[in-house]
Amino acid sequence: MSIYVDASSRVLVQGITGREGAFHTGHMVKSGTNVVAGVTPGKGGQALEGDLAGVPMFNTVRDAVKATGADVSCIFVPAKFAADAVLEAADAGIAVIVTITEGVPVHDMIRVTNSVRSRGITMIGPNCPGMITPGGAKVGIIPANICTPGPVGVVSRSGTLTYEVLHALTSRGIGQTTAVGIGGDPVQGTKFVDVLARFQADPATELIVMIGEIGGTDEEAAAAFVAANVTKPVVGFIAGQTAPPGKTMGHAGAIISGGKGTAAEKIRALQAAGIAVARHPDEIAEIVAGQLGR
Amino acid sequence: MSIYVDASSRVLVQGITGREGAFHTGHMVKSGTNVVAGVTPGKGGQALEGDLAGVPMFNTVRDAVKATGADVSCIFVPAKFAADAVLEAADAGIAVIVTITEGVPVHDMIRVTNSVRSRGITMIGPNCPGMITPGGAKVGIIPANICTPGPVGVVSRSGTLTYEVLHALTSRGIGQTTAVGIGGDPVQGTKFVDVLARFQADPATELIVMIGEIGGTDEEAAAAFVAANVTKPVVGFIAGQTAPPGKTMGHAGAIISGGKGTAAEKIRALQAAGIAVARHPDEIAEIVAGQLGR
Amino acid sequence: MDLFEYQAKRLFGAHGIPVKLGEVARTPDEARAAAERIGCPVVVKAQVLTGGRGKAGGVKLAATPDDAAEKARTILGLDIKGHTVKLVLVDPAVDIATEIYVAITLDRAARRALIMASAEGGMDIEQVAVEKPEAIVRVHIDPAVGLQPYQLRQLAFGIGLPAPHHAAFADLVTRLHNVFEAADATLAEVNPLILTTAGEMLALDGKVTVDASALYRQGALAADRYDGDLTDAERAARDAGLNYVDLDGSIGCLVNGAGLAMASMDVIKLFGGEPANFLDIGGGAQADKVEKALRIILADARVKAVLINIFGGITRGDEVARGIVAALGNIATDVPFVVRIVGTNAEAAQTILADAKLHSGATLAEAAQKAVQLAAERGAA
Amino acid sequence: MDLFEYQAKRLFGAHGIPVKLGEVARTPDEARAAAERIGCPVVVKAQVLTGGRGKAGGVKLAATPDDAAEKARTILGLDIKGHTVKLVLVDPAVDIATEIYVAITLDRAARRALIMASAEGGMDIEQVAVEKPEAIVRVHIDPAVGLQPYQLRQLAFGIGLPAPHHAAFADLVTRLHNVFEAADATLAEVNPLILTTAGEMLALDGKVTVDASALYRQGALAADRYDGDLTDAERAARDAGLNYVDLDGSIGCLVNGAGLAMASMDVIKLFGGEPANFLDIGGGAQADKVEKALRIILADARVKAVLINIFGGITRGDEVARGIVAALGNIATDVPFVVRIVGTNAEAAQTILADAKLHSGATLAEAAQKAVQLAAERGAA
Repeated sequence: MSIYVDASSRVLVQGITGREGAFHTGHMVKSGTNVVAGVTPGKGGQALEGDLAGVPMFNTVRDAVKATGADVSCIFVPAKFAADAVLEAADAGIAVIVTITEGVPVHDMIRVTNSVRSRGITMIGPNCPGMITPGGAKVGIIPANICTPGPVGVVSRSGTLTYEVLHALTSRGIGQTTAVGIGGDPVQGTKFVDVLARFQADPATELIVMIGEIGGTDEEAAAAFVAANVTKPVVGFIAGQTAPPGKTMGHAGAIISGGKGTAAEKIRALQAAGIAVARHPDEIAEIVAGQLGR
Repeated sequence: MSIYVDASSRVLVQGITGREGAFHTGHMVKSGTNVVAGVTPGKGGQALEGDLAGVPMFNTVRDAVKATGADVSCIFVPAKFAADAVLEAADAGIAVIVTITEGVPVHDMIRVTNSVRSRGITMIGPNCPGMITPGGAKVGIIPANICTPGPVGVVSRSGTLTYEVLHALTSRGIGQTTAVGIGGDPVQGTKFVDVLARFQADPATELIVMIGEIGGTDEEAAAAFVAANVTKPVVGFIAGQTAPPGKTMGHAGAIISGGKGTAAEKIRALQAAGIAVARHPDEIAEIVAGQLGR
Repeated sequence: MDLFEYQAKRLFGAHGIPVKLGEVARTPDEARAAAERIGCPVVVKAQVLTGGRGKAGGVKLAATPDDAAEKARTILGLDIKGHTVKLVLVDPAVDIATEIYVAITLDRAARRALIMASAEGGMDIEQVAVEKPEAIVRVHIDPAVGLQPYQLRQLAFGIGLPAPHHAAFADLVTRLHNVFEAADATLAEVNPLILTTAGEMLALDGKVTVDASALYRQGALAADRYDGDLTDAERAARDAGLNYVDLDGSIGCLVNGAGLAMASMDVIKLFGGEPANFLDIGGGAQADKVEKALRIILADARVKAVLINIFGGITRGDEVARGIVAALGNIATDVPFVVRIVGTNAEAAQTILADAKLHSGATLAEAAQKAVQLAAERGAA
Repeated sequence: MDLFEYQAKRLFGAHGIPVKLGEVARTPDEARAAAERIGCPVVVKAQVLTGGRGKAGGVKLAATPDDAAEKARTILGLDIKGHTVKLVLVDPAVDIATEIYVAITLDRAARRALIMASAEGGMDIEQVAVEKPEAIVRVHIDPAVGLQPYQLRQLAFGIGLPAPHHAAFADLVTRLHNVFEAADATLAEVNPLILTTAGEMLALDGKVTVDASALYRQGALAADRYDGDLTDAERAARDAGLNYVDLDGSIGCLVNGAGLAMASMDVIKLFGGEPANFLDIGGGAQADKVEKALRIILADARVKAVLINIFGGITRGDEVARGIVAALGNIATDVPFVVRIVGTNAEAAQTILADAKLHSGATLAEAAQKAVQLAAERGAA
């Protein structure tokens, strides 16, 4: 089952003619996602080739939505244009906006996330791998071949670490309802709590895997949310137990500053909320299998 | 009955020590309104006198709300401080903000009304007489002695014209649930449709009087709303049938520009929606009496 | 507050919008001198705060400085929709290839600024809106985030602007929005926005309306305020702090509150009379203000009767009554007054007015009917 | 990107925040000359991108130019929490009456800028937050409307600032917010903000962190970027476009993706090893980038084993394998490699690596355990 997108989602890609945009949109199409339109200003009406052949091109999202009824957008535009792209999608009536772009200025995202959230729009990212509902739709860059439909919901701040976990789950025959990468930036459109609420409400999701990392307090907020609102089992993992303070660990948001945001306090918070915390990634799938009785 | 405030409302006054603020707050207190706090920066802790004796003073709305649980604010500050005052009230958790101040720049109100409305806060005004729930609470400057409790809801863009109508209703023994002056500026926190929806939902309101004037298209929007959503009888009046185009008629929002906003088209729209339109103010109470079978 | 074309274009220029602004002339000689300095051909344009000046003969091309003087002579003094031309703008003539319309206006219903653009520039946009609504592209500006690049693309692609002009157009609209914000405008219009035959983008004509409530923070614009179109009565009323609009009828009105003042005019009309003015004395007026208001009303020789309609709230009936008594004592007039005062201190007002020779009415309708009747008796049309 | 105090205060000054900025000195002689120009007494302050310099002896008062040189001599070269002092700031000394704390920071959880102020200036604010949380006044800035006057009043009244200083404080905080916005800052702190005995308000010390993602639009600040605290390896990694952080352990790590890289370090630690670095090669790295990364890792003499953990997605296993083969061919090393490549083109990678002398692991845990064991065999602590 799906929490944000499914086989009926009509997906639009902003920045479809860029290197990353074209490559990953091709994979989205190949995995069966209903990609209905591409937007690149100045390239409206042009024909695309290869895997993207037949996807109509538009100059603006407004035009694309009008012509195709797109309701989900996947954004691959360069960082300096990302804020504008999200606002364009929101203004055109897109309900779910997934921003893959990394390196977007934080001040842009303060403005943008507050604006789109106040309008009830779902924004995932930026700097995220997007999401996949195995057998339904893939919006972003999570490899479809490591996923399979099943009962586990996965939410994560990381990319490849998530793939590792998805791969391990799938290898054990444990499928996923949806996997969502919320991104590693300090200001995100969607946080753990938002996705946890969706998984809790989703009848198909039996168990939730939550992969956090150092920096910020979102894992602590998630733990409090789980304690208060989530009745399904949750398995957690926190990356960055060995990270030194004051250094940005690849993700702009992954930094321990002023002694805050350490893995140790996050793990304590998760455990206090009754969440089983894996010691290393391989252990996640083991714990899940145990909890699901497989 | 009440649609925004009632006897349990805890009213705060911003600008309580100004000439207008002090005068009208005195009348609010005398009419039985529960005035719990006053705010004037720099005068926190000072004692007020006369009718206002015993009303505690604060430097900030945040302090006042914390100390008194105020949930309604009435704003009398000068025009250049009005936007700030509304945002301060909204930020402090006030649920209903009534702005009496006139002459507030339109650009300020574009920012402010969008902000407070997006947060689900009710803002009435600016440039309005406020509201009164006879026997409950008076927030603003509508004279309490011309009102009496009863079944008619009144909503108006005007001040004294409304008093005229309230007086005529009360003289005939027809009371009011609530009377709301939404104000005569081009950009208002609350429009006719908002108040009409409240009156429609209010079981105590049996009939609605709506007093419009030239300028803008809010009366047309109200007519469409009535046709679609209001099952209670509505009696209307539009002031400014003799107003020349291009001239501001006292209220900043009362102007016919580019041939738009005339009384004639508003009256047509109201009548097309099945609203009985009075030819002059005295006739409003006559029609109401007839419709209520008195 | 409306700005003249030359003021609007000066403001545009100050915000980096491309304009070719010539000189303002008050006389044919000034126009000739301006044309000499600018270089001919020039366009001589009436500066009036109303539309339709082209059709009224208020815009003319001049080939030489003498021709410019001659054209200025025919334009100065023209009456355009009730506005007398006292100024002309002498602008350098340009070769127009394309005319575009672009304006930022306040959308009251949406509580937002609205940008409208159309490839049908030069035309009356309201006519375009009726005849060819799809030719107008609209974008609203969300105050929480401001004007965004994608909106500029929506406009440029929407009006079918060729790609090479997109950057210049985006820059111009961004600056027009800066004008809109900085000047507290409720309208900032460029019509036409042109492309010259050389491919240059220019704001050829401009219209700006500034929010009167924001003049306190618009120093330069407020200082430049033009009130030459006000009547003497309107000017006197403004100085006295009264909301007053001159009309053509015979019944003077004095009312507290704008809505009630409009309604009072309407009732006069309903009973066959014609209001001579709109006059709102505001809330809490004192006696001297009431007297000033009556002086302004009585200075109009067409006034055959006066209707005073006061619903006391903040305004106290006794203060109004005192103002009436003072006016009657200080102004020699035989114009009849119909006075209706209800609400706060209405009884005290009756006492004060007991000895004055006044007419009255219990309701607004009754009072208005009486005023109409009195005016008719005194020969009102 | 953190700014030095002198850079932060220069930025403050450019935005109209009152500062008394002296001169930067690299040597005792420069400090003496600076003190002569500024006039004594002066304060000599270590310029390091870390806190706690006062306790570490990095801030000293000097009565004469010679004294300033002497104090600079003791401060330059100090090691403060791993940062070597290479610069001092020579500031005019001021008489402090009151110390206030004010900062604007990014509140990630609220997705908003947060202003914090406290009358407990000069202290470590995190300590105040723990010991006396009610002494910190907080206001969030709603990006839809920006900083509002009422928020400045909340701060001023909240910290009990005497009324005569409210205007100066409001002005300063407004300008600090301008700095925060204009510089794409995630932190703009004044601590202490002081009132001098003469009643003047001054930003005595400043700390600014600029969002690294926004450097493309922060021309001047980006150009001034200080990287003297980077290790050679970190600098080389940055030039190669790699996310790299130097650590103290013995096991070099090469991973694709930041989360997986952190997790790989954690697993090493879990099995008793110590990672020598964090290294994320990013998405879609080609062979040459992988080779560069291995060069950086192997240049560290402490490295006793290398763990390569690749989950192919965008990154192709065969490209990584080619990079490994190239590195092994071009760099003389006997450090053992444990290679785990899964996902996209993992089979092709196995083929390419078939002849190389490498260790492997099916799972991350297995691979990490192997690396720890190999490092231990080679004498890792």
